[in-house]
Amino acid sequence: MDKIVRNQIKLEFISIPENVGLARITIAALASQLDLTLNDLEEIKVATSEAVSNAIIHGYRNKPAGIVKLIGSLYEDSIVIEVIDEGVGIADIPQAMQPAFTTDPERMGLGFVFMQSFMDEVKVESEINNGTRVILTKKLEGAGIQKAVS
Amino acid sequence: MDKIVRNQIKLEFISIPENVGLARITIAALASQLDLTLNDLEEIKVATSEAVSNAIIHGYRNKPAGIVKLIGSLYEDSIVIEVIDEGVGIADIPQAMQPAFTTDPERMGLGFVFMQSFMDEVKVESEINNGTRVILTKKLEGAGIQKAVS
Amino acid sequence: IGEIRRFLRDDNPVKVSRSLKENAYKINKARDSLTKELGREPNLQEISEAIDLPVEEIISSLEAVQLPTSIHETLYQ
Ligand SMILES: Nc1ncnc2c1ncn2[C@@H]1O[C@H](COP(=O)(O)OP(=O)(O)O)[C@@H](O)[C@H]1O
Ligand SMILES: Nc1ncnc2c1ncn2[C@@H]1O[C@H](COP(=O)(O)OP(=O)(O)O)[C@@H](O)[C@H]1O
Ligand SMILES: [Mg+2]
Ligand SMILES: [Mg+2]
Repeated sequence: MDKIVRNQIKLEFISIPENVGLARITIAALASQLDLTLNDLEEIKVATSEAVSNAIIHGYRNKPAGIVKLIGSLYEDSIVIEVIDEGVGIADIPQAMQPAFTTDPERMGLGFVFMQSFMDEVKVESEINNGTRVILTKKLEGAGIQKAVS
Repeated sequence: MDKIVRNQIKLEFISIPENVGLARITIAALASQLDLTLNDLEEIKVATSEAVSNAIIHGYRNKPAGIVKLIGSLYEDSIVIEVIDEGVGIADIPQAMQPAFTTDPERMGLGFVFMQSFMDEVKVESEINNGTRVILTKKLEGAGIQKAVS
Repeated sequence: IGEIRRFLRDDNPVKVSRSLKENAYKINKARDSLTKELGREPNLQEISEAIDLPVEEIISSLEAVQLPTSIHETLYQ
């Protein structure tokens, strides 16, 4: 049985670092339509930041010409966030997800670790030179849909 | 001479009232990449809300099946916000923009008045049964681009 | 039209960034006191009611004091 989508948004933006914050705030606004704690909200924001910065830094190698797509879907008891780039892709996904693995010696290789510890499910699809899609799911049991925010 | 776009985002969402607030937060996050006063930000938020609620209430006649598109572009000294729906369209645009004109006796007909008083330019394109595009421009002289917000 | 603008606009030069940071301070204080009071993490709605600030403003304000994320490590060091 398919779950009923309560709300769905799509955000597209150019791959510049300023937009990590913008993506985070848009997802926070979506998530806040469920009745959450600040803790839940922060975890969702950190996971989103990590996936979006990966798209910009690794996917598009810090070039501002790429487009990052973010799809947020709200269900009765969960939020699903997809972060999509059409960048370089990942050669070996299980290796990329290993703690401390990074292809950039200046980085710590902890992005996927954060995503996995803060979200209930992290799925990665990727193809070399075609891009990457990261699907983050967080269950928010008992959160319940709030009344209209506007 | 064309102006240089500093940032551009596109947000698409389903036409439910909860998303008026979401659109407002996202545009505020984009605008805040310029160094604005609270007044300027408030005005941008009100104008965006009016255009987005028109798309939902009038364009899609409050049916949740429509998609509203929002394009935000940041220039060195201005922000341009386009609100697009594929709804019923407007028969007579100059009439619709008259203060106190409304097709809904329960409303006040002041949405376009607010947009025009808070923004420097309001353009409306519309076609019956094809939808409406409202283009809002605000000049933000001396605001200047801030350092990365993220 | 010009009048509406003059009526609503008090020509307050306060910058957005400052007001968001002040809100963030209030939010964090309310979060601490509500956590003690309730014996659990408050939800967004409870914080919103405690300090009389819309959830929307809470979201924008928290972002203004966001801890640097990993993107800064490479881009802004
Ligand atoms: N969107 C992406 N496109 C290409 N490569 C990616 C992407 N996301 C992650 N990677 C690869 O996975 C590695 C691990 O990512 P992560 O755990 O976030 O650590 P870090 O970003 O610190 O390197 C990165 O170093 C990079 O090689
Ligand atoms: N996106 C839209 N699609 C169809 N009609 C619209 C749209 N926006 C505005 N209108 C028309 O213009 C009129 C005036 O809009 P507005 O000034 O916002 O006042 P109000 O929303 O209070 O009616 C509306 O009553 C409606 O008939
Ligand atoms: Mg990373
Ligand atoms: Mg209106």
